[in-house]
Amino acid sequence: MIRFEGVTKRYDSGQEALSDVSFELESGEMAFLTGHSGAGKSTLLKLIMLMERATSGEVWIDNQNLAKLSKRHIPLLRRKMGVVHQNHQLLFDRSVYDNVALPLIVAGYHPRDIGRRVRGALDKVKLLHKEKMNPQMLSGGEQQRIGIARAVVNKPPFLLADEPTGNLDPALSAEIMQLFKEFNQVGVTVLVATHDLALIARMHHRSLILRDGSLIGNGATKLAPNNDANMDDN
Amino acid sequence: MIRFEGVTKRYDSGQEALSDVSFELESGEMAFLTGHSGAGKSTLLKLIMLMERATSGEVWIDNQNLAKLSKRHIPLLRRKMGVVHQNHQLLFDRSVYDNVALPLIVAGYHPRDIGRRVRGALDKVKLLHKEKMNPQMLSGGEQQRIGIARAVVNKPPFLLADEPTGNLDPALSAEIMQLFKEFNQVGVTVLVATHDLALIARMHHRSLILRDGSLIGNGATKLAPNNDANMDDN
Amino acid sequence: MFKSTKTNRRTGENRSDSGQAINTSSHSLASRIQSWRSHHRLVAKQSIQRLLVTPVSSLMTILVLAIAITLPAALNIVITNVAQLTGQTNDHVQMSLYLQKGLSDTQGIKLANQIADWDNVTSTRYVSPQEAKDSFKSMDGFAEIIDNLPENPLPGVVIVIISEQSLSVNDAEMLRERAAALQKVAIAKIDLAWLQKLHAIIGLAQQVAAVLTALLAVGVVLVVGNTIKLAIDSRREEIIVTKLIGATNAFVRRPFLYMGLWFGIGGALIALILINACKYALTNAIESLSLVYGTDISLAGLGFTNSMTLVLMGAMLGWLGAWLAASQHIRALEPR
Amino acid sequence: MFKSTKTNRRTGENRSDSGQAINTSSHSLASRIQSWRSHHRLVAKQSIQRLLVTPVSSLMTILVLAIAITLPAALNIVITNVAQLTGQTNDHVQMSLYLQKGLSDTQGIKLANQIADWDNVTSTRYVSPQEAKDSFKSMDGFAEIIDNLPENPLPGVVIVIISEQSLSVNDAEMLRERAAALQKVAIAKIDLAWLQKLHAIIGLAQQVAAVLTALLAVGVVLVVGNTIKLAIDSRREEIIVTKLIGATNAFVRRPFLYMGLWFGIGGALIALILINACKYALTNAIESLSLVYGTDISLAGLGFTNSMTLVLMGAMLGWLGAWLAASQHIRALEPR
Ligand SMILES: Nc1ncnc2c1ncn2[C@@H]1O[C@H](COP(=O)(O)OP(=O)(O)OP(=O)(O)O)[C@@H](O)[C@H]1O
Ligand SMILES: Nc1ncnc2c1ncn2[C@@H]1O[C@H](COP(=O)(O)OP(=O)(O)OP(=O)(O)O)[C@@H](O)[C@H]1O
Ligand SMILES: [Mg+2]
Ligand SMILES: [Mg+2]
Repeated sequence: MIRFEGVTKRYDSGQEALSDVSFELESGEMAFLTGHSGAGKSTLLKLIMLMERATSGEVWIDNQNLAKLSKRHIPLLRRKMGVVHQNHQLLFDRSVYDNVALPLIVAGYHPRDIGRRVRGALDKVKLLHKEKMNPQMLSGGEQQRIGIARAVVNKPPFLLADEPTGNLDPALSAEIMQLFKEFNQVGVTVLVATHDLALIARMHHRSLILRDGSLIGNGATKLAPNNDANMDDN
Repeated sequence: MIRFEGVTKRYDSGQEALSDVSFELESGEMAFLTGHSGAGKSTLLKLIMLMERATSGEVWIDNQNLAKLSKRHIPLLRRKMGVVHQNHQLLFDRSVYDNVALPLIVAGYHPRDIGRRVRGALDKVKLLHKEKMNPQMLSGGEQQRIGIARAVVNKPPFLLADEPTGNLDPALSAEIMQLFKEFNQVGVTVLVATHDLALIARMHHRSLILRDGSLIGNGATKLAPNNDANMDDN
Repeated sequence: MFKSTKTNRRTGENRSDSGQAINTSSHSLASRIQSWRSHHRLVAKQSIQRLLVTPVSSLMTILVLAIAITLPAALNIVITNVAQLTGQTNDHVQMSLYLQKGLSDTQGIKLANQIADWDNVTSTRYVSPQEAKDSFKSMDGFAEIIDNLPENPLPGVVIVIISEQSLSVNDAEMLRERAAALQKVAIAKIDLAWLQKLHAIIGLAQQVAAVLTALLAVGVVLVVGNTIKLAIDSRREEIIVTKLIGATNAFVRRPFLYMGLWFGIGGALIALILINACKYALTNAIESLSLVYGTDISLAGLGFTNSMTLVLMGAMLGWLGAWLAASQHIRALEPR
Repeated sequence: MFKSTKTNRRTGENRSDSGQAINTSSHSLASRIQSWRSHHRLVAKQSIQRLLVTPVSSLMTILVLAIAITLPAALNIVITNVAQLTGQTNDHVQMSLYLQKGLSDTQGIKLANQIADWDNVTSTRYVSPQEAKDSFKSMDGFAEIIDNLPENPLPGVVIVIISEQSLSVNDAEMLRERAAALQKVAIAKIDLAWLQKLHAIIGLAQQVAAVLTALLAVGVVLVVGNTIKLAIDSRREEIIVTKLIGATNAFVRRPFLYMGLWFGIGGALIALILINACKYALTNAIESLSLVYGTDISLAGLGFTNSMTLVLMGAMLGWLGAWLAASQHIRALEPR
């Protein structure tokens, strides 16, 4: 469960990236986050994974108030979240395999389990054949998919994705979204920030719309003509 | 003028990123480059700016065969090209202003000219008010626009853009494309790699379509129902 | 809010099921300890490999450390040796009684035995004129001159060893006067001032050495700390990404702590080599001195226990430097 | 191919117009030179600022360089001084004639004057027994003994300075035999072996110093090179991006060359301080020696010209190290 209660985020520069944002995402729900460039999407996601802290208001994850979470517990929070970063955040000093294995090593998985899981995740993004390459040798879209594989490799209960399909062609974007949907179907809470309105329209999920830091939309996407089971009362 | 004659690019890993690609872009022409993730778009652009060299075939820029260009002359070639990189390639150890000023400093412009040009370029991407910030403090889309400002700041005769709108919302994407079009109208040769098929459709320009390294389309985009002056015979 | 919530709750349970599945499959205590251990081994190995990738800069740091460790260690050894060299005068004050010319060796020995019974006197030794001449002859350049002399110009000497413990400077002076008053004694010399000076110097040197040791220990910590800081800077991205993925500070810090450890141990080992090389060179130099002084001096080196202590200290200081740098700089490297 | 080509050609001309406009507006030669100069000034300043941002590691490198520069410089100074100390015996061989006991000073002086006229003899000096005794007395510990002697046991000595140039070992031996045959002379001593040994040692030391100088010059280049390599590594991204934007290798290399220059100059300056500190300490030590030897020795230091040369050498080596590292590593950093 992810809950924002009147959250405002003002950066040191004075920039107010989020203004009084409130919403709740139930466990196992899937939603989109959209809005213009600089609207505050990445900031909202950063607050959830404690890359930034709210200036005022409260962020709750699984009935835990993040403001009250001690520094010591941040790593445990982050291990619950698979995150696809807008700028990939891959390490170019090691192979694709090692990049994807990182969350497992950090969490102290046994070496015996790691290989199986990493290959499974790489297979899902169709990049198993590139496991030995350096991410720098991959195309922009391939790098993005490595980031997705790393986010899902330890099957976290939360999945946050920031513009995960910005460098992907429409067909691949749809496949990746399908992948997220499958994760959601086994209970993972999914929140995806994206500009791809057409994709949102096709997916029939709830969407949060930001404008200049304020939440101006919170419900099924207006672009969606037909709603699925999840959305049928909107 | 950009001309590819039977260009094949095989990376050291054995991956053939481009296979026998031939096309010609006249001076002052504007075109799109599209294709699935990993099709070879970035590779094609890298060959033009000599980040990579063709395995076979010839790349000609302004009647200059790049294979015959000595290392010493590469910098001069690059100064003729404004490039928007897929991964921004911004420097996080200096301000937005200094990032945009870099091409001017490198080319030995007089300090007196630099300020005026940098502010002009930042104004075009609507980020003049962020000139003193560190690019790291900007949103993904804002970073992308800084990259665009840097590419155009020294008014180069060539403009190459790799997925310049991947992190921008549809409205902003259209504006940026309009900007590229304006550059094209004053004579700049523009080549834009993008996945945004809708955008391509709206722009009515020639488009090169890659699939698995081969050029499978070379003409006005099939998605465009009405052609403008440049394309009226296709 | 949404009817869908119900559906989500159900799948939410699914989620926690799969979550538990993860926990049980790979987070049992035994398995965790095992992977923790193998991770330590791996990190220890990798951090050595990393040092070997940049051999010149690693060597540079280790050399600086070695010099910083060698300096106080060598100084301490010199002080120990000097104190040992002056060992007899350290525990005892020595008085020289130059006898009147013409006294026979028997008379000299008798006098020596007589004085040995005095209060505060530990022992006495008679040096005959011939012995004195011989020891002079062994000094370079004097042989010819002394051989050339018509007769041995040197007097017999009684060396009186006085126990220092019970002795004030006044007592010593009184003892000297008593000896000087003896008929057979021409001159009685007791070099208290020199002795006091030497003791003061050794004391000062020991203080200087202590201060220097402390300073250079701080220096070692600083040098390791700085090197680790540079290593952290150069692995900034890796640290940030690893933290983003849920690495604890301890996990991120680990390779740097090992690196500091290796630096400290490496510096101490090279310092040991340097110290022993210095000792070897000094021993040669002192051997000639020994001949002149007539005593047989063997230089006290470090010995096994002290060597081990030195390495241990190096390791600890290296680790400390790394720890300080790592805690400070890694905490500052929060992902943004 | 396309009809549009024509349209493009037209705009293409526009392009080249605007291209020319760029060229004329800011690429006139005078303006280029001016901005090139101001860029050099800026880069020189920025590279110093960069060194000051990481003072500990900069200082560490500079100290290592200073030590590497000090060692050969100090060794060369020691050799120069030793050679100067033995200056008279370097150009001349000295023979000592120990006279028979009982000769008067007048006789001694006469003999000295007589021998001064011999072939191959540069000059002579008569040392009376009293002078010899006085010089012995100034040596620590001897005063008492000598005062205690019934009569001065030392003979008069004639010191004969022989011009070495024209002198083979055989000639010297013949000269000694001629002097020894004189009635008034008890012993004639000529220390040719020692002289030859000393010369050999100085020669060897000079060779060692030359090799050491060369080795440590290479060391300086390596240390600077390595430091510059690390600096390049830590600015990898900046270099790649700047190259992508059309920077020449010279442009990218410039800040690193300045950095190497500052390192070299800094190391040489610290070395100068170290050398002068050593000289000061040595002068004090040698002053006491001078008293004993009876000659007045002033240590030859570096002097202004040599100091400047040292700084220049440091600057050149630093620049060279930086240049080697920069050319090698910056060429390898091609954007991908
Ligand atoms: N560290 C920071 N310091 C100061 N301002 C920041 C910082 N990070 C983001 N901002 C500002 O906050 C605003 C919101 O940024 P955010 O990254 O959340 O936007 P976004 O919705 O993700 O945009 P995009 O779609 O372009 O990625 C922007 O105006 C940005 O300039
Ligand atoms: N340096 C490299 N070494 C080896 N293979 C590479 C290298 N760079 C790219 N490739 C491979 O070449 C192919 C084409 O890559 P390229 O970056 O040109 O694709 P792209 O069309 O730009 O894709 P995207 O839309 O995902 O950015 C990919 O399969 C990629 O893995
Ligand atoms: Mg964003
Ligand atoms: Mg690409």
